[in-house]
Order: sequence, then structure tokens, then C-alpha cells
Amino acid sequence: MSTQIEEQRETEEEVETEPETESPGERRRAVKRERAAQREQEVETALDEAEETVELKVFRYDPEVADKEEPRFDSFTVPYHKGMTVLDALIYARDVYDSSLTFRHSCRQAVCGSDALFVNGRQRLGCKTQMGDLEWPVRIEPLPHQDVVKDLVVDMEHFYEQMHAVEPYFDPDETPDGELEEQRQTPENREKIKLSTRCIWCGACMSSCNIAAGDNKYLGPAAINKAYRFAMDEREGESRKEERLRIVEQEHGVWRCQTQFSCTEVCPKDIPLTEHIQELKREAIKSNLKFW
Amino acid sequence: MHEHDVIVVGAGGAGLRAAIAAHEHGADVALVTKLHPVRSHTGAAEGGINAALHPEDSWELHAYDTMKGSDYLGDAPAVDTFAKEAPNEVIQLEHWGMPFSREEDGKVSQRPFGGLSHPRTTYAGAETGHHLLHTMYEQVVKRGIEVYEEWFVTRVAVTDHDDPEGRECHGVVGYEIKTGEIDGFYARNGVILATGGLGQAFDHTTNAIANTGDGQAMAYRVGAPMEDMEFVQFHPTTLPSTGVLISEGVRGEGGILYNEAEERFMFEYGYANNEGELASRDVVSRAELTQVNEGRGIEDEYVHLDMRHLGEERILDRLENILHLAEDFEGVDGLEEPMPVKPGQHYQMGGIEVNEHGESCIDGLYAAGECACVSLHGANRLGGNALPELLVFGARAGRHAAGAEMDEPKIPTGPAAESEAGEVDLPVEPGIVGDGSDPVAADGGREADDSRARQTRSDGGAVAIPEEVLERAIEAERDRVDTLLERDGINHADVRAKVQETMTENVNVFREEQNLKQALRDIREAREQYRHVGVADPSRTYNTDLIHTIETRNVIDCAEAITIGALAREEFRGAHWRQQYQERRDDEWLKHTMLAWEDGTPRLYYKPVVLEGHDQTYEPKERSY
Amino acid sequence: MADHYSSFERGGKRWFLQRITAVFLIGVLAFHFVLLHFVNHAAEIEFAGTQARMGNVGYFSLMWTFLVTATFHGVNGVYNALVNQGLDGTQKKVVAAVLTVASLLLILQGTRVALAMSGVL
Amino acid sequence: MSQSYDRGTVESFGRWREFSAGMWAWILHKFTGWILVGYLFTHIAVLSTSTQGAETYTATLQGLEALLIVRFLEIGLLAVAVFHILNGIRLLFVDLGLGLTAQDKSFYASLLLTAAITVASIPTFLGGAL
Repeated sequence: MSTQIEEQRETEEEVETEPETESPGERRRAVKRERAAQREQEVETALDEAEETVELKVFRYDPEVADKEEPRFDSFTVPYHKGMTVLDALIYARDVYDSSLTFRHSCRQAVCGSDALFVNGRQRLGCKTQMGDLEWPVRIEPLPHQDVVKDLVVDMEHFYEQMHAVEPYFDPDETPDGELEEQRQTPENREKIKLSTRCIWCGACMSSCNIAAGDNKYLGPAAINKAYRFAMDEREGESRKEERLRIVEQEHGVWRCQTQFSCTEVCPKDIPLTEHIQELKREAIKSNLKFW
Repeated sequence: MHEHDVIVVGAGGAGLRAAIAAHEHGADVALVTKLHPVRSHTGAAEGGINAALHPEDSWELHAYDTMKGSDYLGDAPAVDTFAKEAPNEVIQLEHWGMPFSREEDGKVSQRPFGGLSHPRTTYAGAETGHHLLHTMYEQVVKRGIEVYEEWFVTRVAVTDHDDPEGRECHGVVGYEIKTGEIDGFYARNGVILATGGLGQAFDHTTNAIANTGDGQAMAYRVGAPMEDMEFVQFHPTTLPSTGVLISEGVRGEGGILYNEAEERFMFEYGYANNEGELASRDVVSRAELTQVNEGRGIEDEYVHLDMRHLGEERILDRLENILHLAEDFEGVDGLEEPMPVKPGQHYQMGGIEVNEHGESCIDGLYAAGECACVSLHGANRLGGNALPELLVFGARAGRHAAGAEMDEPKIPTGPAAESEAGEVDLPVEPGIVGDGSDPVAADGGREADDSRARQTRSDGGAVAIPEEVLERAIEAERDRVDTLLERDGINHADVRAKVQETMTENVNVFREEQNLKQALRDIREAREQYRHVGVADPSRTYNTDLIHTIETRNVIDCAEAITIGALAREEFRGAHWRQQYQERRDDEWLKHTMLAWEDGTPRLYYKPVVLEGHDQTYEPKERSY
Repeated sequence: MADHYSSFERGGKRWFLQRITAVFLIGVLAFHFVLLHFVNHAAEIEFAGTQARMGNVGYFSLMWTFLVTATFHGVNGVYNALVNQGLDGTQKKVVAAVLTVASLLLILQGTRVALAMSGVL
Repeated sequence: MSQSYDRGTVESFGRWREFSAGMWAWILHKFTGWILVGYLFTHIAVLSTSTQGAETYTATLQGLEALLIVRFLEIGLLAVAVFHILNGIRLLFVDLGLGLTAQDKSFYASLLLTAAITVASIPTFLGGAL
């Protein structure tokens, strides 16, 4: 212990004295070189020690950086361990090889919906996709059908606009009088909307949808599912439900769905999106035919 | 420059609730958040929301349970206010459409939870946080509240009076992640920090990667003290590779913990002869780590949580979610093999010192949620108490900032509340490194800290014109970012990893003096290294390298505060366990640990715990369940 | 997006008609194929046989309805496919007009053919 | 400062290799639909010869049927029509919310059934032409 403290003191003294002879910039570069050499060593050992390594082919694009203006794929070799997710591999590549590798991520447990990516030709959440379940090398691209801001980051603005277009908020015909009076909801009704409430706004469904790709005005599976979540909630009341149906039955609403099931297949929360869209179509027809 | 009455930083549960409350009181409010609101980590909360709703239950009982759970380090006015207002907040959420789990009669279900004398935890499946977050974001959309998403707030703009209590907060400086633009958010009434946890100070945490203690660190550096930072809750069952939480429900249903020799160690080593695996979180966490440290861990890292004997049917019925988590995040089939688990950082009880209205000692600077310390949870938070906290105190901060009339607060804040100076034997100097001459100093340096600017101003007076305060803060941030982008330096990730490793190694569940000191030395070294960081990515477009580099500075400040507090507190209370001090010592330690950032150097002092509540005074008793 | 609420006319009715015509067409198309390829082989078709069949009022009306529904179902399908690919604005209006005119011409010509076959013309 | 990269429709649709069952069903339904609507126009055009008299009509039809290529095209037409009908039935069930979880299997079933019916009808179509 004591020796460690002394070593520590020495380094501190160095810090105190060295700036006299070296400029901060020089020192910084020296430290950087030292760290870089050390890091290279560490990476080599890590790659040697790892029983397996896996190659990532990652889409790169940055409108501001000369050699990234034209999109390209970069390869990273990452040591593999059991349980490694696509997100883990990307973080390794970024922290060890290239700190400019850009992607959204936060919770790492499939609830924040930040890291929907196009992995080996399919929309998946990076954090809940096991590297071991994929074919190697693993190709990672930003979500298709959305503009790329940089590397794996896509512009989500349009997705959010569509979500907001369905008036995605609880808005009952009437609320209970008493301050501590709750609205009643049957367990069956809660069960009916349960799956639809699981949406994490990751955008995988929208990206997988051929119709949304061609028709920019199409509300898309996520937004329609959001409308379903409220239209089917018995607490809101009949007149609000009618209004909600009117929103989704516009020309670029539910009718555009061609039941390709691509959204349902990629949904990381297993929401039966196509089923919900179909049910809203029937609800809309029923409410318009009236005699059903 | 953007201008609003109230600026809320962070759009998780507390931020959204605060924004809605301020909006309802007529304020022009805006949310500024580094993530899109629905990406906030409130969404990861599983368990539920405690509130005394049943006629047989009462807020007094909830308050008593909370106070007992806090190991008598909670402040009674906060605890009472919390327990009284939680029911209204829960019903409010229900009125906003939250899909609570329901009883047959259509009423909101409530279930029992650890440390509660009555089943008062309302929930929405095992995804309560997700539903709470989305329900409130939807209400924000309904009200048309402005949201600046993917704007990273890097600094709080505060006047530079010598005494922190004389300072006023006039806004924040934000960095738009997509474009690299730096701009000011001028707050006419107040700034509410609701930035959440600091789990990234540890390398194994249930927290999101975005939980880097930004609010705590920013407030700390402009003079709002940090309170009780040593109290960190560790959850005993998290997956080793990712830190994903495996709910207590597995052990509740009968899951068993085994060591490498397949011994049921909770009993065989006598850690909890009665409760076994179901002993309280801190006891189980300590038992697991003891096994690992004594060489009986699997791969020297974790233990096994086995639920196979429960049978496929029961597992699928009650714990299906757990199967998915183990499969998706660890590649383990819980029906076929035991799941690896180890303790992980889960929740920070301490934070920015505020009163019941969410006010810090700096005028116009508020904090709510996990980044704040009211103090409600004291030394240990009960399960299901975090979500109601962010509702109650988020709403109160929003109302107060919007100018609502409220009672005189009973919890004192700021240096004036000091009851005694603190003394702690530190192995290295804490706080900033060097003389602070590094201009923008990736380190933050004395320049980045308003106190230095105050001392160096040629006219010697305090900058008091609000716009000027913000302008100067914007300039400082532009300098900082320019320098980081232009200069050559090391990757922040190395520095962050160093801090995280030492925190997990030395300031974990077990706290021994020499380890805490080692952590402080490592943190010091990390500060040294941080002076040499640079951002390799030259782009202004979505530069996460830059964002993470700035966050790492916040992580360092938080880690240091936790460690100093842990070294100072010489007793065993709640989540804080010291090897040399195995008892709670009420005679000496019934007080809050406070850290004030004075000219770049943390100063330790204490303030008394307020045990006098609204109707009753709490008597510290032995905490046994 | 949500500022104009559309009525049933905007898409729902055509969607519904597409399904109703589909149900009808499934039966009639199958019948048509079986009758004119399996019962009567296409190669053996003569005007006389056609005239005999079309002389029957029931068969005539079935075939004429077949023509109309098939035209609607087909042309509406084409229009939907184009709209799905993002057809919009003036272009969309032009396409709608062209397709409507084409449909009407087809039905008109089809009717003339049918009348000729039944010997009325 | 901020601009984004639009990958364009072509690149988006270059992803057909990664299509799943439901997407293939959609593509095939559209494709067969286009053929059928095209055939409808052609069919009426051919039948229009009836307005020029019985002989012209009979001669045109039998002349066409004498061509082997037409016989093969007819087999193709049958395949197209059968698939469109079967998949159409599948889609009607989907619209009614029935059997959604088996939507991929019902697509494969439509394909197999189409193939079977087509193969079985070859003798009838080619009868007399060879």
C-alpha cells in the first residue's frame, strides 16, 4: 500500500513540475501517444486471449468529414464472449477503435427504444440481439427508409410527427368528480390494450414497412397502434372513440396497410401491429355502416 | 437564445411531472433533454408506485415505513409531505390514462412490497416505469409543452456572488446534439434539474448509459451542496454482462442462490438463517460478494440464481419476463440452466440538497427526482418509493417555480444549515487539478467554475445582470467545446473506465478504509488524465464522442463526492456498510453528510436530520424486519 | 397531418368495395375459367357457342357484372398500388382521371361486345 | 451544419433479398394483379372481334389457340389467376382478423396449391395443340 502512495506522489510531482519545460499541448500529445501504445497492446492481448473474434461491418457516413461524405462500410474485429449483444460489440468498437463511431443507446435493456438498427438485413434492437444468434460477419446499418444523420443515427423527426398526428394522449369524454375517485376499467379491457401499450417508439416497424417507405403520409404501424391503444380503452368513452377512428380512417391511415406483417415481425416488444391495424379497419367500417 | 418562464432539464418522470405542474400554474415552460423524453430511464422502472389508497391504509403508515426504511436519515417534513401527496399523484396518473393493473371491480390493483406494512404498491404489470413515462409524455404532448429534445445541458448559469445563498440561477447552456449548436435557455422564473441518476460512476449498474450524474455535478459546481452521496443502493440480482435487473420476484417465488460449489450459501454460511434468499437487498448483496471475494464465485465474478425447480409452468406463468431478459441479455435459458447474477449499482439516495419545494440554496435553481436529495430515502430507499417521489416532488418543484403560493419550507438548505464542520482524512487532495489555467479546461478547471471567474473579474463585483450571466456561460461553453474539438488528446473512455472500475472495486457494497482511499487516489489520477482528453471526432454533427467526454467530467465529480462521503461516515447505516464500524451510531451520525464545492475544492460539513414531521416527531428505532 | 379529418369517402369505401368485389370475383373468375377452359375447351370456342351462352339472360348479366366488378377491382388495385408508392398532388389527380376514363371505355366496349355476342346488336 | 443522407427509394427496394413471407405475398399479389388487369383489357380487345361478325370472331379465337405460345401463356394466366384467388382468400381472412399468426403458412399453402392446380391443368390446356 505504502509504496503505491509514493508512486502516486511521484506522478503528482511530475505534474507539478513538468509544465515548466513542456507546453500543455505537447504533454497532452505525449500522454496520448503513451495511451495509444498501451491501448494497442491491450487490444492485441484481448484479441489473442479471446477464444473467438467476430467481425462487424458498420455503415459510416458523416456529412462534415471529408472521407465519410460518401457512405462506406468499416470493419471492426471484436473479441466475442457468450452473452455479447450487438450493442456491446458496437460499444467495444467505439471505445477501443474509433471514438467517432456514432449510434444512439441508453438503457441497454430494450425499454428506451434508442438502438433500433438494421442488423444482417433486419430491424432489431442492438441491445437485445445476441451476437451468437447472428450469421458472422455481422452487417450493421442505420434503419432503412429514414434519412441518415450520421453513421447509425437516423432522423426520427418524421416518426415522431406521425406519432403526434394521432393525438396520442388520454382524453376522456368525462372525468370522475372526486379528487381521489378513480376511473374504472375492467381487467379484460386492460388486457385488450396491454400489448399496444408496450410500444417503445423505436421505429423498427415504420422502417420495415414498404408502404411507409413509398407513402410518406402514411401514419405507419406505430402511430396506428398508438391510436388503437386509446380507441380501445373503455375509459375514454364513445364520442372520443369516434373521433379517433376518424383520424385513422383518413386516406393515408389504416387503408394503406397492405398486411405484409413486416412490422409485426420486427417489433421487439412483440406487439401484434398488423392485427391492431386490421381491427381498426373493421371498427371504422362498422362505425360507418352503422347497421353492423 | 431561447426564453421561457421555467426551464426543466431532463424529461424523465420528475422532469415531465414538473413541466406539467408548472404549465398548469400558467407558466411558459420548456423541457430540455439530452434524450427524446420517451428514452428516459424512468421507463426501466419495474416494480410500482407506493401510495396509501386503501381506506384501511393511511399516509401516516406510509410515512412511518419510509422513515424506518431510511434508517432514520430521512427528513420528516419530506417524508410526511411525500406520503400525504402520493395518493393524489397516483389518482392523477390514473386520470391521465395510465394503464394500471386492475382488480375485478375495475379499481387499481395494489400489491405488497418489501418494507411496507400494507399492500400499497400500485403497478402496471412489471413495466410500471414505462407506462408512467409514456403516460406523462403524452400529457406533455397534449398540453403542447415545448420540448427541446437531444439538447445536452452542459452548464447552469448562476450569478457569481461569494455566498452560494446569494446566487441566482438564470438559465442553462445547451448543446444541440444533432447540429453542434450551443445556445442559452434563459429562465425567467427558475431552472428545474431533473437529470436522474449517476449509475455510470460504476461499471456495473442497472442504470442507463445516459445516467452520468450531469445535474448533480452541474449544480455542485455552481454552489449547490451535495447531500448524503455515500448512500448508494446495490441490487443483489443483476446480470453480470449488462447489469440488467432480474426482479426480486424470482427469489419471491422461490429462486435459490448457489455458489460455485453449488452450496446454498445464504443458509450454509449463515448470512440469513431465517429469510435466506429473501433477506433485504443489502444483506443479500453483501453475502454474494463475500462468496466471490472468498473464491467461491463462478468465474470469480458472480453466483447462480436457480429457478429451474419451480417448473416450467410456474415460471411461464409468473416470471416469463425474466426468461426473456436472461435469454436476450445473457444468452442463458432460465428453464435449462441457472442464471448468473451479481450485485449492481441501482439507485442513488443522495443528491442535490433541496427542500420540500425542490429548491436548492441557489435562488431559482430547483432539483427533483433521483438527482435531488430532499431527503426522503435517507440511507436506504424502499422499493416502490422512487416513482411516487418523482411525482410528488417533481410536481411541487414545478408549481413553486411557476410561482404558486406554498407553505414555508421546513427543511433548511445551504451553508447556513451547517451544524458542524466535517473532518476527513483524505489520501490525496480532492477537487480540481492544477492551477486552473487551462482555459476551458476539459477538466472544467477553475475557469469552468463560476467562483474563479468571480475572483478574476476586473471590476471585482458580482455579475448580476441575468442576461450577462447567461451570455458569459454560453461563451465559456463555446470555448470549452471548441478546445475539446480542436486539440489532440486521449480518449475519455479510458478515464471513465478507470473511475468506474475503481468505484466498483472499492466503493461497492463493502467499504473498507484503505479501499476508499485507493478509490480517491484513482479518481485523482483520473482527474489528472482528464486534463489530457481530446475529442477525436472533429464533426459538429451528432458528436457523441464530445457528449460522452463532457459527461465523464460529471461522472468524476460524482464519484469523488460518493467516496468522500463514504470515507467520512464512520458507521453502518442503511446501504452504507463500513468494515470497521458495524453499527448504526445515532449519537454521532444522525446527520446528513454535506459537500460544498468551494473554488474547486469540496468542503465537508454536516447538517442535522429533521425528525420533527407535520404531526409527529419520529424516534429512531432499531431497523429490523 | 391530423388537421383535416376525412370521411368514409376518403378511402374506407373503396377499401370496403375492393373486398366485396373480391369475394364476388373469386367465385366468378373460377367459374369463368372452369367453364371456358375445362368444360368448353378454349380452342373449340366458336361464335355460335358464345352466342348460345350469352343469349341466356342470367349468364349475360353475370358476365356483365363480372366485367364491371373486375374493372373496378383491377383499376382500383392499380390506383392503390400507385398511391402506395407516394403518388400525390396533380399527378395523382391525373392518374385518377386517366384510370377512370380507361375503366369507363373498357366497360363501354365490353358492353358493346357482350351485346354483339348475345345477338342484340 | 446538419444535413442528412437520403438513401432513396431504389436502395430501399433493393432490400427484396431480405423480404419475409408476408412481403413476398404482397409483391406477388400486386404482380399477379397487374397481369390480370392487363389481361382484362387485352381480353376485351380480342373479344371485340365479335362486333365484326361471327366468322372473324371464330377465326381469331381459333387462330390464337392454334399457337403453342398462347397455350403456354394460358397456363401462366391460370397460375396467376389461381394464386391471386387463393392469396386473395388469405387476405380476406386477414381482414377479418382470422388466422393472423399463421399468415406465413397460409401464404406457402397458397403457393403450393397454385403449383398443384397449374401442373394438373397442363394436359387440359395443351390438349389438341401438340
